[in-house]
Amino acid sequence: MSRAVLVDLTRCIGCRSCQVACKSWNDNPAEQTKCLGAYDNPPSFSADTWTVVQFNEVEQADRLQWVFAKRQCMHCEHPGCVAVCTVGALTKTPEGPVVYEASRCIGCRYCQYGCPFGVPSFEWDKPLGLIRKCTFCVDRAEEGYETACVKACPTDALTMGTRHEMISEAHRRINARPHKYHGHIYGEKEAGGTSWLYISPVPFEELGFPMLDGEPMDYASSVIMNATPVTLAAAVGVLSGLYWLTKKKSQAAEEEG
Amino acid sequence: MDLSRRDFLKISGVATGGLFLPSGTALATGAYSYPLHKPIGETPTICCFCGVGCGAIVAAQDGLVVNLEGDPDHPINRGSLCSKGMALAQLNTVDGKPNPKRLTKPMYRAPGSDTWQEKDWGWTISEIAKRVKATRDENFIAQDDQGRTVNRLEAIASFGGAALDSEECALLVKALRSMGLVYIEHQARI
Amino acid sequence: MTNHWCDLQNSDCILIIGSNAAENHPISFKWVTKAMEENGATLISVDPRLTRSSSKADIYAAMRSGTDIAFVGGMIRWVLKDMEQNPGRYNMTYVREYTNAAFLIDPEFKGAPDLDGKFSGFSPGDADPNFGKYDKSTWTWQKDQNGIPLKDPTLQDPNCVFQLLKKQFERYDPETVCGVTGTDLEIYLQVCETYAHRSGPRGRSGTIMYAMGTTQHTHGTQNIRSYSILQLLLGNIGVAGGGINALRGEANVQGSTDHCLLYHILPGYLAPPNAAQPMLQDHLDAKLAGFATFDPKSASWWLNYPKYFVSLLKSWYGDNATEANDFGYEWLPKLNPGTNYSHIPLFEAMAKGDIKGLFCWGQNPAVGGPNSNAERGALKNLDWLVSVDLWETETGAFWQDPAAGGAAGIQTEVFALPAAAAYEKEGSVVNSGRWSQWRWQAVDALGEALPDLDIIKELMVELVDLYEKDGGAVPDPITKLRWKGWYDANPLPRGADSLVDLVSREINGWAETTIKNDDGSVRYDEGKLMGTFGHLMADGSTSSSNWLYTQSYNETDGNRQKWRDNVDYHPAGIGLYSKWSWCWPINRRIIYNRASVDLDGNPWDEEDFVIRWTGPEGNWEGDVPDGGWAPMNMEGTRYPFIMKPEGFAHIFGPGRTDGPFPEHYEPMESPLNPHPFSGTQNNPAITIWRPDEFGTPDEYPIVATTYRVTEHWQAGAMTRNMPWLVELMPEMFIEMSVELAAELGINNAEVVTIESKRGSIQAAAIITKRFKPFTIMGKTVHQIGMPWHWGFKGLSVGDSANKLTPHVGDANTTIPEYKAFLVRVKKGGVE
Amino acid sequence: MTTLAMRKPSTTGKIVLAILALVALLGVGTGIYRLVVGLGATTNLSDAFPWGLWIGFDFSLIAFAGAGFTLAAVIYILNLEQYRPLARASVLTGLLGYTAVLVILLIDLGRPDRFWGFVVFWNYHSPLFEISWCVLLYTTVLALEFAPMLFERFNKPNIVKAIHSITIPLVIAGVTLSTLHQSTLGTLYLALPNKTDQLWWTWVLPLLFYVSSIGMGLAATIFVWILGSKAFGRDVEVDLLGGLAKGSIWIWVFYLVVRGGDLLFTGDMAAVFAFDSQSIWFWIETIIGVILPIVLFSRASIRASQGGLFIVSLMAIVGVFMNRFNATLTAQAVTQYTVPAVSEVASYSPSWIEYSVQFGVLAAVALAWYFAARLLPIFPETAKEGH
Repeated sequence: MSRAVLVDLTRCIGCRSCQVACKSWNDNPAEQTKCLGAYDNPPSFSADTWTVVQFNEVEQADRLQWVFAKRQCMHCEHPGCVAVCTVGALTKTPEGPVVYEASRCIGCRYCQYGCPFGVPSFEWDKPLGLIRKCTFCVDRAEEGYETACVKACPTDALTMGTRHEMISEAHRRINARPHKYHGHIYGEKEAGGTSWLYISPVPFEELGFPMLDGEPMDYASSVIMNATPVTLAAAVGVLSGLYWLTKKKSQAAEEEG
Repeated sequence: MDLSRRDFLKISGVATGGLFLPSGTALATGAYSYPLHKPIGETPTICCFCGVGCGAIVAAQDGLVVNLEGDPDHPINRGSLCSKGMALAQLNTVDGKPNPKRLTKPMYRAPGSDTWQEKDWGWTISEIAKRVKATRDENFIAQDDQGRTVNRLEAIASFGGAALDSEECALLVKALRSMGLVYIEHQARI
Repeated sequence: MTNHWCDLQNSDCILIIGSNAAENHPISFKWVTKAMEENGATLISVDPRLTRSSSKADIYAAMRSGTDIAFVGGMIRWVLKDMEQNPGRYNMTYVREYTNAAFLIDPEFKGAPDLDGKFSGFSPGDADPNFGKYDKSTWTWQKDQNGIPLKDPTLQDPNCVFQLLKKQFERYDPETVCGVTGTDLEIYLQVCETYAHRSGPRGRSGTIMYAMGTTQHTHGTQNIRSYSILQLLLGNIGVAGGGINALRGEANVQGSTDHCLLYHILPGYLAPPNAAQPMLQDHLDAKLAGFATFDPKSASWWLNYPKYFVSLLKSWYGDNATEANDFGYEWLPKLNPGTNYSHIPLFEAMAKGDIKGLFCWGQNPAVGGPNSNAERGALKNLDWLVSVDLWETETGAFWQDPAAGGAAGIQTEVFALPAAAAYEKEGSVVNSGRWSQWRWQAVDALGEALPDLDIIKELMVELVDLYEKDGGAVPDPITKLRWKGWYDANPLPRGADSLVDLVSREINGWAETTIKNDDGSVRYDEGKLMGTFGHLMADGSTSSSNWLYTQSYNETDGNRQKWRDNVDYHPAGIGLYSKWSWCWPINRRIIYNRASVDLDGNPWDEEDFVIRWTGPEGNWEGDVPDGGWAPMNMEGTRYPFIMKPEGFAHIFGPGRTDGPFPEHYEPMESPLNPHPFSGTQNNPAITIWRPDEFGTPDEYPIVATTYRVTEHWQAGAMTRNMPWLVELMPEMFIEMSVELAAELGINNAEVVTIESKRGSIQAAAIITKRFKPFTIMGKTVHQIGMPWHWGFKGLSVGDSANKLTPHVGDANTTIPEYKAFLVRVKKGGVE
Repeated sequence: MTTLAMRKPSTTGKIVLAILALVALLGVGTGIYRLVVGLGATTNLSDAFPWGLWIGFDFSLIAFAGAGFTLAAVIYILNLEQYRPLARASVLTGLLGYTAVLVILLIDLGRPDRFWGFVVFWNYHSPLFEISWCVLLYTTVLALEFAPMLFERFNKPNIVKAIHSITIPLVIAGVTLSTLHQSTLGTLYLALPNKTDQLWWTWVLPLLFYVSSIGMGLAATIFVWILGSKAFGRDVEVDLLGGLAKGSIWIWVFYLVVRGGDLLFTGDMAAVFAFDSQSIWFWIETIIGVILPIVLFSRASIRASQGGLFIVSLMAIVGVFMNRFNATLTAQAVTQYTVPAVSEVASYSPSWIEYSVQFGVLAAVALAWYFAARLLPIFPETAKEGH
């Protein structure tokens, strides 16, 4: 059964304990930051920052809402990063996490393109750099603990369970308080579904979430890639055939000549 | 709940989240297994920041803190913490080393000097006691101008205590009042 | 807090005013969220700007800093009007029987409506006739021949408190209120109706969460009074999910206040003797006179004062405290009556050179004190300064202040002592809900850092030694102390296994001699820990460093502060967790809880009851009741508000220095002069130290306030040295509205200068929609806000907001007016 | 044994060679520096732009090096024997092109020490995995095709003969591998549907990449042949090259029809006329690389002129370079997530070290081509191999 986290933005108070919990559990050092003219910091994901809470001032129908959204690896059901990784260093486990096996990685950074959420980050400062990203606290999970961020969340804005349970819980909350939520469950369908699911008081466009359809990132490429053996056989066949034809033609010409 | 399990020194740290019942060994079937890369924590403490009084558990190795997170048994915070509380480990340990900003030795700054000097505790305590005695002896008000016995000292003041443990506060107030202090003030008013 | 954190879940309506719980007490929102999600509670947030707390609120009302009494006064007026039309929506029994609403007040008493904003008895001061003192003799109730207060249970007598309250707030109509506070009228009316109707009916509860946004005003105490009056009218005190809840900002500000590291109180909220009380009996007589009651139904708990006072003296002076020597009473310092020894006058005395030595125990006034330019200047007058801290603070390093003009001219000797962090030592801390919780040592202190406990012990041992050897000015208070040979004995006395254990036992108290019952049987052997403060004695046979904590460490249970049973044993499951740690007094988790039941002992709220009377011969079940007496309709009962001499909660509060009712005054620096409520501009009972240091709105047109952020703590020495937190909030900043930024041509994130009459600082601009300009009496008034966490030391440095704040304080407590002052803002950094 | 060794370079030639050597040397130095201190300190790459100049050049050079498989197919599969004189040069171009690709790729990898990773760790869903394997195998094929020149030079006729005996299987393998990876380079962007601009993202992108690599291969052959001939002062076989140019018209027409038809079919045509930076780049690459070569190569006079052939083939080359750079940079949205408070959009322009390494490698390859042509039987007049 695949694990998932439901992020309820109506409950998040923007305290960012999840951000520190992530650094703390993963022994990630702090970054040098500066005031960006808002509370958000660090400005982006990086090799040392795997989750960031964004602060959104959303004005709708004369009402100003301050909506906080924790962002991190979405642990897609059909992860783009996994699809493109040259060496299979990234894998989607049946339990949910998209895990990264550092010992395989060659540092090609294709995963950074493959991810629609801008998640994998590269260790630019190291001579031998690797990719770093949220692990879904796969080690904690294996021992039966919640992820560091889910555990740290004061208001249960983060809830962990099976993906199926979390989707039902999201529906339950939206149905129980329809006025409080914008009805969409982000991640239920997006990019083929994700293990991190969001419900929000405002449309997700307002929060800058990528607007994705239900197709996995690698939908098109995998059709082509899966056709590789066919292409291969066809190429060999066509080339051999052409060769045979032209050879025959030229031999005939020679004989004639 | 199984109370016999609740030996405080052996807090299991098992998550209290009701919905999350992990499959535990499920990943062992995969190509890799992911054992905990460090201990979760076993010594309970109370967060030293605000007045909510959240519980935390601390894991220490070789004299440094290797992990600190919310105490899952604590009825107020139930394993959660805010960002300040989550960062508590850094009071002691930053990036695997002692926090370099911590004071680790008594320091003394001489009149007019622009630097600190490191001192030992014996010298420091003895010198401070001498200062207190000199100031007290010189400025003690045994009787006020109306001839009433007041036994007070207005030339020394004390600030603070909200960050101290209660036992420390109890000792401190006893010490300060015995010296005759009346300028006793702390964060409750600030 | 009258209640506690977990109890927030039981609330039907939560009013956050003067606090920003989501940011400064984030875990409180676990319980606020629970109340909203599971109890259907409504959340109201009142704040000058939309905060992280407001972001979760059902109703957010913007309010100009410093106008709480106008805001809440208008709510009180709304409730009083609604009570006339819809009495069924309110718990009138509570108002009549448990508060002093029915009391008849001295007809000589005149209130603010009569005296243009002042109360009877005012005499102007010499320096400025706007400020003076009150003679409070008319602020009292009429009494019958037995000395029992006269009441009108119909609440109709024009001299009864209820009618006087109505009269007091008649001027606070919604339009005038919103003209002063700048709140949108429609939203304001929504706040009034929602709070009254969600929390007013019987069985419903509403809670007010407040903090320094309430207290740090020249009328801070009266701000709280206005909340209390509202809560009493709505029957919200003593009930689950109710109360008046001060969210305390430091881990042990409650414990340190209980132990009274404050000039005006001794441990357990006893009074320090003053010069007019030469002998113990003089002191006790003076105190007891104030607690006297002639009503047999009034408990007036403070009548036990002598027991607590003598037990404290015994605890301090041990065997040297005897009946013959007044238990060492003479050794206690006597305050000069009427002298204020609090923070502001302390620094004024320092500025004058009267203070030679200063101890700072984890406190950093160079950043946290008001008018910090002046306060940093005053530090230069010290001969010596001892700063005990984890870090090099701005106070300990004040001589390095870049603005100080060089260290060479500063003659102060400074000792910076390394203290152990919370989990590097063992001891207890008391949270806002009065839970005294133990923390264990997880790791050794870094380097040579020591627990403060050891530092205090060693220092005092050394001092006692010096006085024993060399004598000196009046050595007895020091040499007679139970200290040397006690705390450093080996083995430690009374079976203690560590110093902290000994002190913890001492706080609880023990029998100094064998104590016998009336029948001659032994109640306590000598040295046995006291089981309850009910057993403390005034004859020197018991000692306790703090009567409030008696029971915390007893012979039966051991150290209850170490208890970690997190099962909620309350029969209604309201989340008291009575076996998790220990709570004062005697583990009562919700105080004034006898007001949560009707006259027969049946709870107003059957579902979420705190206590209930279980039967004819019965008993109370639930929380530890506020005194075990029977319900009000039975024999041997007592009124529920046992700490008040007459037993009733104070809607009319004669104890304050600035009036028995709250009255709106503007902050010392205000954009609104005059204001529409009266001709009295400022709280007339405050003290003015620096009359020339107030700015006027023509020079400084913008209202400013200070606050904290989740990611930093107080004066910042802790959090500005923790990289993960510095990363989240790296810089000093100022928040301002989009409109003000446009007016001043300021771009987001650029550096701006903020100037007040007292100083100027620079900060990065955060331009936000969360601040909106106010319309105050028809005029646009801008407000800005900034955190006060920064200073010039540590990993993250920045200007201190308190360079801008004034040296003026509340009339009752002298807490500085940090939360409302005037500034101007300019593009660019400080020149 | 005839070689061009006796043909000493002119003074201008010497200066050019010296400059190339200098640039190559600087490239080696900066390349080593990059390996020692890491990517962050030496490049302007970031999480917002993980791929830059190097990857842009790499993907372009793979197309350029398509000269190898294109000519092999023309000569051996289509049996157009008249082009056989060009075969060796195109193999050399291919081999050196792929060598440059591999060197740059190595420098660009976060873990150059693990460049072999894809051999051991397989992810056959990954376009880059397939490309890596194909490039590895195809470079081997090229090396084998190149081997006879070496062995001829060193008079090992048996080995030459042995290799010749497997020429056809080698050519079929080479063309097949090229077909796979030249098209998969397009698939590489197909896997980034939300990042790649609609003007480049299309289901037919693999086909477009494949077709353009053939056009590029022809253009590269013409370009290199002319440049190489000039370097050794030999006459250029204009008629031969004109034939290739004529052939390439049909390639580019096919390309244009597919790309235009796709844009019409998918309704993305509006974006073509949006005239934002993407559409402007689209127009530039299409006009320079496709439309102008079609128009100009259609003129027999240009096909018959050495200068015309050179310039127009260069246009096609530049066009395909642009196409690959556009797909890698212009068409790609910033890959990194940033919080809403960050208002400025991240941008990328290569650091001088990136340029230095890139041009160093190109210079080294040019030098290698020159010396190979000088020392080995590359041009027909030096080749032993008869018809």
